[in-house]
Amino acid sequence: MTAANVFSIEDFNLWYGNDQALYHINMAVPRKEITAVIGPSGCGKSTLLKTLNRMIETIPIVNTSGIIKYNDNNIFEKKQMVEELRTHVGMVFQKPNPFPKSIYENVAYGPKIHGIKKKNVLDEIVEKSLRGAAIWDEVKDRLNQNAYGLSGGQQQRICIARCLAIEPDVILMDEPTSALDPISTLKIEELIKELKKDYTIIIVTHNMQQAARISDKTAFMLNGELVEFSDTDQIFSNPKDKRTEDYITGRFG
Amino acid sequence: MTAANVFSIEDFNLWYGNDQALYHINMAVPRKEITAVIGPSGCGKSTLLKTLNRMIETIPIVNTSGIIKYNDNNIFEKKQMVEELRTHVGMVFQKPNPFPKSIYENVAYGPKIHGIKKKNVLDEIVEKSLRGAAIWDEVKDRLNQNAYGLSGGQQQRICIARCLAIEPDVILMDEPTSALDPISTLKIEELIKELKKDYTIIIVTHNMQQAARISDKTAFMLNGELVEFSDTDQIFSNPKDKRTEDYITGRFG
Amino acid sequence: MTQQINISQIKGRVTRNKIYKGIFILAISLAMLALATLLYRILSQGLGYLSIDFLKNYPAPYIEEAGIFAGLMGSVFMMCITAPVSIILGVSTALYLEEYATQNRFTRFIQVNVQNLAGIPSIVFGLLGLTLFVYLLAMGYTLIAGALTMSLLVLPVIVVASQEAIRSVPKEIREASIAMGATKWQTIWRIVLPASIPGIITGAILALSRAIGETAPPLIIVGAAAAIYTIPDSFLSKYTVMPIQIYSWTARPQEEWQFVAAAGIIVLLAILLCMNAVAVWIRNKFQKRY
Amino acid sequence: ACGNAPNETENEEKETKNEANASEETSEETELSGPVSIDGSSTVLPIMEYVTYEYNQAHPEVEAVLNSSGSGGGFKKSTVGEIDFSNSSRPIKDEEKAQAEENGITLHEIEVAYDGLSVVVSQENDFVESLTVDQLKQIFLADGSATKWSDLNPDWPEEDIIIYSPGHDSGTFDYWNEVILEENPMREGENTTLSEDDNTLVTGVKSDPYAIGYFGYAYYIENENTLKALAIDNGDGNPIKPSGETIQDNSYSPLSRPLFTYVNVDSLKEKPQVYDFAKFTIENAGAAAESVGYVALPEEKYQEQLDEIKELAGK
Amino acid sequence: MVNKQSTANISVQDMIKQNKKKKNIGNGIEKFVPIFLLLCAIVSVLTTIGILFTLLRETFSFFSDVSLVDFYFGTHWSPWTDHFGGVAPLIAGTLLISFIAICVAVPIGLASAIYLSEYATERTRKVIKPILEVLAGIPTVVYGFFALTFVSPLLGNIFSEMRIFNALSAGIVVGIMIIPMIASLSEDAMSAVPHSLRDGGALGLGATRFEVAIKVVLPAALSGIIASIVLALSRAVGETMIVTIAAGATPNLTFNPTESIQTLTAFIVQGATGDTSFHSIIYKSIYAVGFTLFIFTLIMNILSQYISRRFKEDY
Ligand SMILES: Nc1ncnc2c1ncn2[C@@H]1O[C@H](COP(=O)(O)OP(=O)(O)OP(=O)(O)O)[C@@H](O)[C@H]1O
Ligand SMILES: Nc1ncnc2c1ncn2[C@@H]1O[C@H](COP(=O)(O)OP(=O)(O)OP(=O)(O)O)[C@@H](O)[C@H]1O
Ligand SMILES: [Mg+2]
Ligand SMILES: [Mg+2]
Ligand SMILES: O=P([O-])([O-])[O-]
Repeated sequence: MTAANVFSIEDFNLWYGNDQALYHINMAVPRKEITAVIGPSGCGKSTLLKTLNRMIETIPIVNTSGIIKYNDNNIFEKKQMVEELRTHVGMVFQKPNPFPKSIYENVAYGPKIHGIKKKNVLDEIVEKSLRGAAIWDEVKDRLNQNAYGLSGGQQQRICIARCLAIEPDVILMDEPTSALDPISTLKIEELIKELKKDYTIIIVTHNMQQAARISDKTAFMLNGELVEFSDTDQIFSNPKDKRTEDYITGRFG
Repeated sequence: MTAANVFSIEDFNLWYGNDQALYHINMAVPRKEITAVIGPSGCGKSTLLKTLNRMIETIPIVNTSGIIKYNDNNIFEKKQMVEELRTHVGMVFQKPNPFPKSIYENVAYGPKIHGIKKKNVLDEIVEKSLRGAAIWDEVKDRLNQNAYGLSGGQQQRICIARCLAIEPDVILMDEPTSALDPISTLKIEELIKELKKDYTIIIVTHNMQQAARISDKTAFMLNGELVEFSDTDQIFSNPKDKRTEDYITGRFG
Repeated sequence: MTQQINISQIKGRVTRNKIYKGIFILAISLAMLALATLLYRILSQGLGYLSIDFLKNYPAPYIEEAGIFAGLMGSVFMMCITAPVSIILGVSTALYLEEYATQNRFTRFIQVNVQNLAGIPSIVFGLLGLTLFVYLLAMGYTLIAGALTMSLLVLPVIVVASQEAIRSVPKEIREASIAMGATKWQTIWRIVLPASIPGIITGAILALSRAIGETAPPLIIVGAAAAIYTIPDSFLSKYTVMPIQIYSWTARPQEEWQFVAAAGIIVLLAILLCMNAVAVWIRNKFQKRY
Repeated sequence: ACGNAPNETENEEKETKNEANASEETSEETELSGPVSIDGSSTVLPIMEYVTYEYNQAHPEVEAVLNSSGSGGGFKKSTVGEIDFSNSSRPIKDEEKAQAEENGITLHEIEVAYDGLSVVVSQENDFVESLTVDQLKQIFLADGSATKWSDLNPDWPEEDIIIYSPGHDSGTFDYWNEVILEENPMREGENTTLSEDDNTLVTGVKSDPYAIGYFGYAYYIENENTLKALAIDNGDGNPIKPSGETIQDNSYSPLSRPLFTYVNVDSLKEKPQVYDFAKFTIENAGAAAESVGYVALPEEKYQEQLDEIKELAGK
Repeated sequence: MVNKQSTANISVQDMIKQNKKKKNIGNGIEKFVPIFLLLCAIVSVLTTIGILFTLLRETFSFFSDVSLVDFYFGTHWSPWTDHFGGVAPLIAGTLLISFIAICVAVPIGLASAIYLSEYATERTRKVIKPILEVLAGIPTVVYGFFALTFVSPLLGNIFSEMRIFNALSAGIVVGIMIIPMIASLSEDAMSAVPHSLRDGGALGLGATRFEVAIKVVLPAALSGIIASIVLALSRAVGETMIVTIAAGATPNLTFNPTESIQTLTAFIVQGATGDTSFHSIIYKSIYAVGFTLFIFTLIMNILSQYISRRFKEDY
């Protein structure tokens, strides 16, 4: 349980049907740090992220090879319960996807399915999580309204709050701020840095500034390959791979 | 037809049911320039944009007051055909929304409903539009595949291509690049600047740098009000309103 | 190449849109007109014969004493069995097919089978009920045998409607739930089912309307009575249902009985309306448009 | 159950048709309870519904249940002992009798009323008043010679005869098949319409001046103002119209027929409520028949049958 | 304040862990549910097996008396004169009724669905949809008499050749009855098409509502629409009371809608509720006809499955 790396990915390949989307990924995600995944559209960032909590398995045509260890256990092993994995590895998606329920129910959903029923405990968790997602003030007076009445940015922050509510070990975020305005983005970025104290965060982003601002490590992907993975400072100041450099300096494509 | 302003908005108010979302908007959108609309999440940017081609009317609870003139004609007048308006005023949305059809059919849809049937003309339009949206190279070999198999960023670029295909007067863009990687974003930004020669563009963005980079005019909105609207240079260098300044310098919220 | 789109063409399209809208309104008005005509005929014939006594009385050979109480209670009790049985079976089947079954031959077989069942005429279900429930399971000509026959009869409609409803729940919100560590069943129970309730209810109401309003023939075969002077007090009671009473009134030679039948139909429609009202209420309460 | 007494007297006053002996018997046996099941012919249903209703008023403790699955359906159940009474619009068939014997069941026949099959045309038909049995055969037999009215009588219009007949699966057709068709095939095709529902036959005949049809007397009586019943000449040159009298005294021949109910003899012996119900049926069948549009048997006929079942039940 | 402490001390994950330990029931449910659901799904299979068993038992014994070739390829159906040569007239009757019904119901039903989902305001939709659904619940007996006493005479004014019992009025009324199935279920399928598709894509490009409906919504909802039509068609094929009352009981091999016909279902009702003794070959023939109907619907459904799979669009 005390391995330095939360995830270690070893020679991982992934296919959608016959199309290979990930090639020989080797990567170790350090504990309690922020790892950013960058790369051009379609390079496989989302695919990699969804593999880490085995969400990718909801697509039936997917095939994989290789090993991904979470705390030293291969997540693909039989005895590993996928629900437990997902309790520890939370996720925030690219498109806001609140449930067609009230704001309160959206956030309380996670704790509820995991057996927390006491009203006052739930109330507290909901408030805390909504505050954490920087949306408490906007919605505190309408917690019982349907989440679909909110704007895109508000919806996304509800989704982040929903994820925070179960206090996972690792939080996977797939372009979580792409629908947010700068102020909310800033708040979320601060929050992410805050959360780093207790949690490991892996964030996919198309925004290199964001990656540079908040992450400790950065992975650069291209066409399904992991081109370079090292300290963020190094990637942005002194990339080893020519392709990384080209991408970062915008000379690319 | 030769008015200097494409749109002039006069004392415009909008309600969702009983909640007012836009307050006394007055604004004149200049022809063949790029107008950016910025502001925090939920301030009414999308609402304002959707009003300009009357897409807002698809939400039944919406009520409006005030006048919006497109080329000197009030768009809310009876004789104004909404379909005609929308042919002239195209739109690209925040969330990618391709049809569940092939890539080719997605782009050819607009020209087809407007009566263009010749295969070779359509082929040409499709290629040109896809190139314009910086996605031609990625999809040229699979034009007949379903657009849903693409990644989010690719889908959004298909939607942009779809809009370009009918060559409208005005293109409304609601955070069109929020799902794109920087390279595609850059391409789109360049494209937008290119399009400016012939078209008027109104772009909602949460990215102030983007607004600063590409737009001629910038509107700053807050809580449903238009706080300030003037030349982009001036807004970013010398805003008149305290709130604009706070927002731009990030002191805000 | 620029602007091959001209205004006159748009005008034509807009006009076409208007014409079609007119056609659509005409179509729906036709359907409403048929309904109105039907209702007018029934109401004008039956209202005069409707009274509290008509609701309270058992069948009788005299028009002024005849009532629908036995049929009314029989139908209600039958619904109390048929509705839960068929909805539980139907929604479960739909869930299995949509959520659990892998796409193999067996699944496709069940699917074809369900759709095929929907097409089998009610009378054949009557023959099945007679063989299976009345004789093989030795239930005799009882309420439970009739209700179970009805459940099987409406089952396929509920399955097909529920499947459609379940299928239309967006996959994004499913993913969101699964990513929280919710198990498959939790996701189904808390997210998928609530989101598909409007569709399921629509299907169930259509199906149960059929069960309550139609199908005198299969119930005659499984032994619903033409005249009875008790109401069911257990699953194994003898029973009758409204359509059978109504049908037996329409077969009488005296014209006035047709009006009594119309009064019975009004009661039946009233119950139907109540069921629909409940359905509408549920649908409006839960309906979300994504 | 003693509390029923006042109800009964009330009933009796209202229903003067209920003979005195009925109330006398019922008050003797106030302890009656248990089920009585009746099934069978839809033709006999109205009579039995009347009887069951009146019986229920007198003995609410007895659970009488009346079904209607056709004469054949009734025998299907009675020959295996599922029901106590099996109504029928035709006499029991030999194979049904055999089936009953095989199961050790004896069915006792009770005649409850007469029905006169009425041959009818529309009131708009102004040329035909009576037909002979031979003419009916010409019309209805598959190889009969009359397809136009003029084929029967040159004075009549040269129009197709449109036939409306009960479906082949009814007791009514069965009787017609026996006495008119004599088991020969009936005319079929273009100008023949069959329906199981007598009211729909009424609708068919009354709307067409060149139509002819037949069905139970009750349906004719109820539609007297739109239908015209033909007088039937059974070969003696004396056409008779159907009426209560002509049916009861059997001068409306050969188309008047008896209606039956068959009681399970074991039930009759072992279940007091079945015996009581059978007795009540015979006592009230006449009134029931008149009230729903059929014709009562002569009084002595009911008395005879009452004696028969008393004997059978050993009382 | 006290609450604050409680979460400060115990993290949510700890609570989750505790709850996990407390109940392994959750696991049980997860294993039990699919099995339960599978069992429910199997009920429908068992129902089919039951029906097949019920039908085949008598069908086999029927075909030991009647030649299979005659039954399916002959053209003369007259069971009461022992002509079992050819079920074709019944199939023709069924096809005719279904065809007419679909011609009425598909255009009206689909048009109504499009109107409700694409044009009508939320308010109108909420009022009209349930009203239409009332149509689905009206007892078919009522529809039957509506066809016979209202539609038939009405059409009689138009077609002089029209018989009072005819395929046309029965077919039209069956069509009216299935309108709500198509309208309501298709509307559900259409409104399930995501709003972003019509707003975003189509309307935003200047398409009219009609173009959006036809080119975007209809294709996207096609599988649901086809399912609703098949359901409705099945109901039309299986409809019993309306055709029994209004279409007559004449097995004619004709596609002339003004003629009286008989459908497969109407024959089964006639045979099953009527007077026939259940040893007879007629009685067995209803099972053979039932089996034919079963095969009929099976072929139809396999066809529709194929169609609906071909047109399915994912969104
Ligand atoms: N469900 C799927 N079926 C088939 N192919 C898919 C599927 N999802 C993604 N792909 C393909 O896999 C590749 C990687 O997709 P992915 O969504 O991981 O890219 P991404 O890096 O997240 O892009 P973006 O920044 O646009 O979200 C793309 O080429 C895409 O077309
Ligand atoms: N369909 C709707 N019904 C009711 N209220 C709505 C609806 N859509 C938006 N609103 C409300 O109107 C306000 C403005 O929303 P709008 O979507 O225009 O904001 P925005 O500036 O585009 O935000 P974002 O940057 O998050 O997209 C918000 O408070 C939102 O809650
Ligand atoms: Mg992605
Ligand atoms: Mg917006
Ligand atoms: O029901 P019946 O046997 O008298 O036709």
